[in-house]
Amino acid sequence: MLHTVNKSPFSHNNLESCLSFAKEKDAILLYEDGVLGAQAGSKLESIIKEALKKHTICALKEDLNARGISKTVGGIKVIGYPEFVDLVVEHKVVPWL
Amino acid sequence: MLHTVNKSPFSHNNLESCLSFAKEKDAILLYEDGVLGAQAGSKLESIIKEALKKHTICALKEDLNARGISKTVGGIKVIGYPEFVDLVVEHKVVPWL
Amino acid sequence: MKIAILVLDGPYNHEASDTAYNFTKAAIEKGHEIEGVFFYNDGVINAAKLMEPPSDDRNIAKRWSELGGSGVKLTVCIAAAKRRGINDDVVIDNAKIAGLGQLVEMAVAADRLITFGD
Amino acid sequence: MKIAILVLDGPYNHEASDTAYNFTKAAIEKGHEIEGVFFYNDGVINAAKLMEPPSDDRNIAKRWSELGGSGVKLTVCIAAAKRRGINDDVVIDNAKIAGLGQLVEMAVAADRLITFGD
Amino acid sequence: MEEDEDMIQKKMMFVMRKAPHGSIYPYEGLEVVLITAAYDQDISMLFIDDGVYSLKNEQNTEGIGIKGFMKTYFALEDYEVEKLYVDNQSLKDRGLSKKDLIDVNLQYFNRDEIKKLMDEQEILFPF
Amino acid sequence: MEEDEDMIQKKMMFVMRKAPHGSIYPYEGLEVVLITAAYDQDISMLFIDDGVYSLKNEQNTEGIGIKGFMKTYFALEDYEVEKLYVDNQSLKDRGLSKKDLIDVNLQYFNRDEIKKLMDEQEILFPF
Repeated sequence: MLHTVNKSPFSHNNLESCLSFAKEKDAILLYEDGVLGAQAGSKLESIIKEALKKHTICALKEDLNARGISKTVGGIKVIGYPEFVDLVVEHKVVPWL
Repeated sequence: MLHTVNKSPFSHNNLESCLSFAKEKDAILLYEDGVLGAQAGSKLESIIKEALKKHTICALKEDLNARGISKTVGGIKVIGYPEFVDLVVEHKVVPWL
Repeated sequence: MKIAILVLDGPYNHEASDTAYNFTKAAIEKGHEIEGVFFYNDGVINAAKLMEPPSDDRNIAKRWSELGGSGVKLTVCIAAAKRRGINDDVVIDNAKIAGLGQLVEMAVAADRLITFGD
Repeated sequence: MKIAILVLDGPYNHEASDTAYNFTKAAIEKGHEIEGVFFYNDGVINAAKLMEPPSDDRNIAKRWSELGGSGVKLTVCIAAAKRRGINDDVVIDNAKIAGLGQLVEMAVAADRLITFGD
Repeated sequence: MEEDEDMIQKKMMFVMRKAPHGSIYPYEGLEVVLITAAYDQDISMLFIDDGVYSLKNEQNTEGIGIKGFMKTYFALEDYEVEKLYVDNQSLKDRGLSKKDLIDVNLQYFNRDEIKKLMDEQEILFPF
Repeated sequence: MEEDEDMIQKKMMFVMRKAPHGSIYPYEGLEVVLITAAYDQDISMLFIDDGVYSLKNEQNTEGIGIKGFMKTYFALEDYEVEKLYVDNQSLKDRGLSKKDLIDVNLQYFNRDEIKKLMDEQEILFPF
């Protein structure tokens, strides 16, 4: 399954909730304000690193660029819209809005 | 000052943020989904109790009733719209939306 | 006391519009003067005249319009309204579409400003 | 693959509408078939024809309408639209106001459904 | 609305995670559930996070002037919507227990069971 | 817009706590700041929580098709909007530091100082 997270993990519990309901091997996509969670060195970095042991985590390049985020947590896969489409083709989607 | 909080503290960081920026003696009003934080026995009860030592915390009766919340944390003042108006008359307002 | 109300969110989707309305009514009942209600951001959709909610539900546009008819000044931000498809053809009676300057004037003239939104 | 898109949030206020549009375009470019785009909740405001954003900004209504013109089926939920003041007089070309049943039919017919919103 | 006897039946889950009344999502989500039921789909509703408050008993929305929709939950059985799943942890976090919820047929699950239920679905709608 | 020489001047603070682009609040908030400046008010902008991302350097919104508004911050001085306050802790929580922000005149404060600044205001606008 693909879990899509569009809210900032600093202001909303969406990512936290997603991580507690996602099963091992599920993929997670951070997009819109959700990409703020991908920033390296934040107070959430350890949670993201822990999550990377169980999940593929992707972050949408276009949204990262819009917010000026260039340093992402190591292990996060930066993808574009075409790969976002591929993820949806490959997985059923659980949106965390 | 009066801080108004309208988001659920379980899903948003508004209350947490409000508490970290409110100065001692400031009043806090929980309304709309913000009243979910007033429920007794939740995982946030200790945070609310701690906050009550420094702040007057009110919760809007109409919103509590709408959500079926009758057991509120001891010390929270349950008020109606007329008292909400009084609070605004007495204080400058900082909305945490 | 003169109270100004700023509404940043649309009708129905969030409770903000209801709270703003209930608060405004309560303030009037307490004898306060409403300096104005300013609709900004998605708040402009509160003034969409074509709104037709189910008959057993509140009609938010109509409710605001009636409040305007009773003498409360309702202002809809023109820039925000244009983005959301609200213009003079579809705006409720008793509300005026105008510039953001009206918000500043309202804020300066009032003793208090309170914002409702999402 | 047949992909269905559900849009739950309005234009401009949140990025959801932009993401839905960008995703839909990307899916088409990848050769997938869009089973339909369904606008529900505040999403119905995407179809407000009277929208006039600043000239240097994207026109979200126009953009969806053009996508509809290129053959993508756009459906606006009638109940949600009525609440927000969207009716046949002000809906964009190439979109149809219809019942929620269309959403179910779209979901059943598609291989995937993805929801964008706030 | 039309019903198609030959329509494919899919497993659809409505993930209710927002609080009622503060936003219209839980209400408009329920509207989708009712329509979907008329199309004879395999429906379940999952209540997690603040979504559990949709099932809170003794809701009275009169004071806020918003129409309540608690009664609809009692009618769901007539629509053959019978899979109502509640996340135990979400209840506990909010200081709620089974006795705080309305008297309809609810099934309570832990996270691991819910992960499995979600995984079995073909479509998940977020409300 | 009209300017009134005799208009009362009030202390108005714009509390920017939402992330840019994900919602229009930081953009439409900035529009209010510009208008308010034309009315010669005593304006300050406070960047807290995700609001600090409005000041992030190297934003490029081309890929999402949304008009960026970073350049407006460089023009604020011309509007005599000169009190731009940043919360140190919000930056730190997000893994950001001063060098990650645009090159405009920003003042950095700790929470206790910000509490005092907020308290001095007559009107606080949330965006």
